[in-house]
Amino acid sequence: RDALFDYLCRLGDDSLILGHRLGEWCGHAPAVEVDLSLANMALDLVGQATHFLNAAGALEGKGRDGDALAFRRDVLDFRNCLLVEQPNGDFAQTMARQFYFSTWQHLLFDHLTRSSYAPIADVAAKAVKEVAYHRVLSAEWVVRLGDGTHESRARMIAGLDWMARFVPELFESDGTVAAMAEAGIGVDPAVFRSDYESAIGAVLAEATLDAPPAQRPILGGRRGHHSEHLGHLLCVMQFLPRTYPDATW
Amino acid sequence: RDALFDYLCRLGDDSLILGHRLGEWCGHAPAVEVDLSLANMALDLVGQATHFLNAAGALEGKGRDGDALAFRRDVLDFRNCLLVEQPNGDFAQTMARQFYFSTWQHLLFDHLTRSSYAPIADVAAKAVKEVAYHRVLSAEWVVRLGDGTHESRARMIAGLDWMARFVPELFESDGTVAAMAEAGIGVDPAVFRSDYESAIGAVLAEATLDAPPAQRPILGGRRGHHSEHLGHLLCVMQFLPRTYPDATW
Amino acid sequence: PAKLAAFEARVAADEFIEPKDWMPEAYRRTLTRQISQHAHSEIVGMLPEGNWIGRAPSLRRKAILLAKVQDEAGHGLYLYSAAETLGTSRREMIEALHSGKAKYSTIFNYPTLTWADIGAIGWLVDGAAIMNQVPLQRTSYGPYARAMVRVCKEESFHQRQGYEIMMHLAAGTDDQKRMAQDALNRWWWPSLMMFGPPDADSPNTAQSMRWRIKRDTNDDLRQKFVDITVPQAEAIGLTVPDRDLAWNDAKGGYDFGAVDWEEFYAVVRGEGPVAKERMKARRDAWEQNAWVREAAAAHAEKRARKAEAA
Amino acid sequence: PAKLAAFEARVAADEFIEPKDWMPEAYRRTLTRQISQHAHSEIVGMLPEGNWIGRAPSLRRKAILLAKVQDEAGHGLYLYSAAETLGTSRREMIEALHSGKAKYSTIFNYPTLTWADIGAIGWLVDGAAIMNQVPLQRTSYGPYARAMVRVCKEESFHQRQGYEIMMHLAAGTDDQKRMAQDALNRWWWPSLMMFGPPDADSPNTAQSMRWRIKRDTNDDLRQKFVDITVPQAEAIGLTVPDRDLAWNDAKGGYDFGAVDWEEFYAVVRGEGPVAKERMKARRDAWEQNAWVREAAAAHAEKRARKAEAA
Repeated sequence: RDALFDYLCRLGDDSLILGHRLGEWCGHAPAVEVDLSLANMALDLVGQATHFLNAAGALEGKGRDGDALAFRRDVLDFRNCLLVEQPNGDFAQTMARQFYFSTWQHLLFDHLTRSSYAPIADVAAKAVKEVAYHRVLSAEWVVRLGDGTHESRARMIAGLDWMARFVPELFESDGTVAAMAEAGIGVDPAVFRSDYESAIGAVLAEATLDAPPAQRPILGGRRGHHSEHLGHLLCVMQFLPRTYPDATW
Repeated sequence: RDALFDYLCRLGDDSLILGHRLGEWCGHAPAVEVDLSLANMALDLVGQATHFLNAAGALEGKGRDGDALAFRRDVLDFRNCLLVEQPNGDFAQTMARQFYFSTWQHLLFDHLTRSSYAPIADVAAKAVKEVAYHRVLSAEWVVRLGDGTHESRARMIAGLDWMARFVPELFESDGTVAAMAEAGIGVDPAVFRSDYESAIGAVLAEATLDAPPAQRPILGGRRGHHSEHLGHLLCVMQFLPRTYPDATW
Repeated sequence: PAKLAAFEARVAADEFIEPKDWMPEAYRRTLTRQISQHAHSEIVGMLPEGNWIGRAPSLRRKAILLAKVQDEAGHGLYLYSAAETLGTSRREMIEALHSGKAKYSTIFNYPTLTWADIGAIGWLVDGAAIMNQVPLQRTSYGPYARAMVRVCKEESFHQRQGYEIMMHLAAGTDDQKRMAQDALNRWWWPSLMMFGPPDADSPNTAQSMRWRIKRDTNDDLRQKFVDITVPQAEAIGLTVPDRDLAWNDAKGGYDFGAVDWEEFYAVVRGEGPVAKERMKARRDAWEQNAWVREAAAAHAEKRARKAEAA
Repeated sequence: PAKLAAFEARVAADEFIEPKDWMPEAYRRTLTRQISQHAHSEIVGMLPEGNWIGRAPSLRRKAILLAKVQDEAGHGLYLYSAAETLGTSRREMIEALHSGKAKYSTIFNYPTLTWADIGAIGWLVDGAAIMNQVPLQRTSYGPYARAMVRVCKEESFHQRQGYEIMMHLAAGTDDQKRMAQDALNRWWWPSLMMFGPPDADSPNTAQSMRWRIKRDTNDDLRQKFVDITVPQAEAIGLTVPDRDLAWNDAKGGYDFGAVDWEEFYAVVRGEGPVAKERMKARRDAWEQNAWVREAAAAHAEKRARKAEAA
C-alpha cells in the first residue's frame, strides 16, 4: 500500500512537473503551431497528473486529494524523475527532454494498460494515446533539428547530451518498482529497456545523429533528492495555495 | 499614522525588493570584484529594509515585525516603486536601474536625516553613507559602459532607455507623501527633482550619452499596482515562511 | 467601376466574398489589417494568461487555462490563414507586428497581477471580444466569417469560465473578494476601450459597415457590453468602478462615465503599462527561435529533394 | 642545487618564502595549483549558497547569507592575488577552471535542496575547510599564509553561523528536523571527502609536507574533523549517517565507515551531481559578461590616454 502510494505519486509527479515546464513556453514558442502543441501536451500531462494524484490521495485515505498532493508537498516529498524538472533551455533542449521522456512514458503506459490495479489501467488506457502523440511529435522535432541546419544540429546534439545523464534514472529499480511489478500493478522498466534503446537509436539514426557519449547517471528524484531546479519550480507552482491556505479556487 | 505606516513600508519595500534583485546576481557577475560589490549593496539594502519594516510593524502595533511584513504580504500590499522590481536584465540594465534609484535614494535619505520622526532619521543617518557609495559605484559603471566599447555603449543606452519610464514614479506625490512632508517626517521628492536631474545629466555627460527620450510614465507601485515581475519575485522570496507557517528560522 | 458595383451589390445581398473574387483594394487592405490585428491579439493575448499558468491554484484551473491558451493559439492560426487568403504572408504580418506597424488589442498592454485577473480577462475581455465578434460571423468576407464561427463558440466558453472564476472569488475569503474587486477596478475601463474610439471619432466606421466588415458601431457595442455586464457584476456582489453609472429608463440601458480616451490613444501608440514587455516577449520568441523555423524549412527541403530523387 | 638547499633550509626553519625569492619550479607549480584551486572553490562555492539567498526565510538570515557570500568573493580575491604573485594571471587561472584543467573542491558539485543545506554547508563544509586551512596560516609561502589568516577568521564565523542554523532547525518543527537530518545525511560523506584521498593514495603529500605547503596528512585531518563534528551532531539530536561510527577509547577518537572513494574520483573527474550546472554557470557568467570586462578595460585605457595628453 505504501509502495502503491509511492508509485502513484511517481506517475503523477512526472506528468505534473513536465506539464508545468511545458506551460512555461506559453507565448514564447518558435511558431504558433508549436505554442499550440506545447500547450496541448501540457494539458494532457496535467490531466494525467490529476488522475494519478487523486488516486494516490484516495488510496492514502487521509483526506488529501490531487490538489493537496500537488500544491502542499515540499521538494523532499516529490517523487518525479530528475529529467522532467530540468529547465526548458532552448527549444532543442526542451525537445530532447520530451523525446527521452515521452518515448519512455509511452512504453511504460503501454504496459500499464494491463495493470491489475484498475485506476492505473484506466488512466493508462486513455493516456497511452496522448503520449504516443507526444512521442511522435518530439521525435519529429529531433529529426528536423538534427538533420536541419548546421546550427540546429549543434543545438540538438547539445540538448541530447545535456539531458542524457538523467535517462538512466528512468530505468532505476528499487523496492517500490519491484513490489509493483511483483503485484502486477506496475512494471519493471528493465523489461522495455532494449525496446527503448532501439526506439531512441532509430530516431537518432533518422536524425543523422550519434548517441550522446555515456555519462555517469544522476539519480535521486524517486527518493526526493532532486536537482536545485525543482525547488524553484515549486515556489511558483504552489504560490497561491501556500499563500491563501484557507481559500478554495 | 496610516500615512506613516504606508511611508515606512514604501521605504522598506524599495530597499527589500532591490536587495532581492541584486542577490540574484550572486555567483553570476562579470568579475569577482563585481560579485562582491553587488552582494555588498544587497546587504546594505536588506539591512535598511529590516529597520524600516520593523519600525512599520512597531508603529502598526498589531504584532507584525519586519519579517511578517516582508514575507506575509501579497503583491497588492507591497509599496515599492516599480523601478526596483524590474528584472536584472544584463549588467547594463542592472546598473541603469541602480543608477536611477541610488541617485534618488541618496537625495531622499539626505533629506530624511533631518526627519522629525526619530526611527526614520536614525536609519537615514546610517544608510545615507551606504547609499552614497551605491550611487557612486553605479554612476562609475554608467560612465565605464557608456564610454567603453561599441557594444557596452549600445547596451548602456538600451538599459537606460528600458528603465527610464519607471523614473517619474520616484517623484510622484500623493496623500501619503504630502502628509509626511507636511509633518516634517518625510519629504516631497519634488524639492530635489532638479538636483536629481542635474546629477543624472552630469553622469550621462561624462559617459558621453544623451538622456533617453521622454516616455510615458508607468505608475502604480505605491498603490500596490505593480508590474508582472513582482509576483514572481514574491513566490521565491516568501516560499519558506509561506510553506512552513508555524516554523521560526 | 462595373466590378465595384457588382461587388457592392453582392455585399449588400449578404453574399460571401471569397478569396478568388474581385474586391476593391481598400476592402482587401482594411480586411487584412483587421484580421491580422485580430490574429495578433490572440497571440499577444497568450502572454498575460501564460503569466499565470504556472501559478494556477488547482489542477482543474490549470487545465482550463491551458485549454484556453491552446484555443487562442488555434484562433491565431485560423485568423492568420484567413488573412493570408487576402495575399499577405504570415511572416509579413508578424514582421509588421514586431515593427510596430500592425496593432493588437490595447487590452493586452495591461499586466496580470493576481489570479483574479485571469477571471477578469475571461469575463470582461472575452466578453467584450464576443460582443465584437458575434456580428462578424456574418461579415462579408467568407474565410473571415467562417473563422469567426469557430472562434465565437470557444470564446463564449472562455467567457463563462472567467465569470465562474470571479464568482468563486467573490464568494470566497476576504482576500479573494479584494482580489476580485481590484481586478474589476483595473480591467473595467480598458475593457470599454476595446470597442474602439467613440463613433464621432471613428471615420472609417461608415465604410466598414457598408462593406459589412463591421456590422455595428463602436458605441452601440460598448453600450450593449455595459448593459450586459453591470448586472453580472452586481449578481456576484462586485462594484463597477464608475460613479456615473446609472440605469436610464428612457433609453433602456445604463448611462456611464466618460472613458479616458487620452489613455486609450497612448496605449494605441504603444505606451501601455506593459507594452514594451509584450513586444519584447514576442520579438524575442520570434528572433531567438528563428533557428528552429529555419531548421524546419531546411529539413523539409532535404526531404523533398530525397523524395524527388527516389 | 645550492639555491635549492638554501630554499629548503629556509622552509625547514619556518621562514616565509616571498614572491621575489628563488623557489623550485615544482614548488611554484604545486602552490599555484593549490592556491588557485582554493580560489576557484570560493567562487564556485557561491553558487550553492546563492541558490538560497532569494529564499532565505527571514531578513536576518538573508543578511547573514549575503554577508557570507560577500566574504567568499573577498576570499576569492585574496587568493587569486596570492596565486598571481607566483606568476600566473587571474585570467589564465579562470580559463584553466573553465576548460576543466583546474579543479575546485568536490563538495560544490552537490545541490542545495532545502534551507537546511545552508546550515549544513556552514557547519560541515566550512568546518572541514577550516580544519584544512588553519595549518595553512603557517604555510611556507608568505602571501598564501597571510591570506589564510584573514580567511580563517571569517570561516570560523561562518561555521558557527551554519551550526546555529542547524541547531535551530533541529529544535524546530518536525518538518524542520527532517530537513536538518536529511541535509546531514547528504552532506556528511562528501564533507569527509573534502580532505582528499587516503594518505596511502596521496603520493604528493610527503613532498608538500616537506615544503610546508601542507602541514597535516589527509587522514589526520579527516579524523580530527570526525572527532570534533560527531559530538556537535549529537548535541543537537542529529544522527551521523554512518553505522560503523563508534568511539575508540584506545585511539581516543572515533572509528568510522569506509568513504566511497569511487564516488570521490568520479566527482573529481567532473561527474558530480551538479558539476555540469556549476561549470555552465561559471562559464556563462564569464563569457556572457565578457563585454563588461572589455568595456572597463577600454574605458580605463581612454582615461589613461586623456591623462597623458593633459
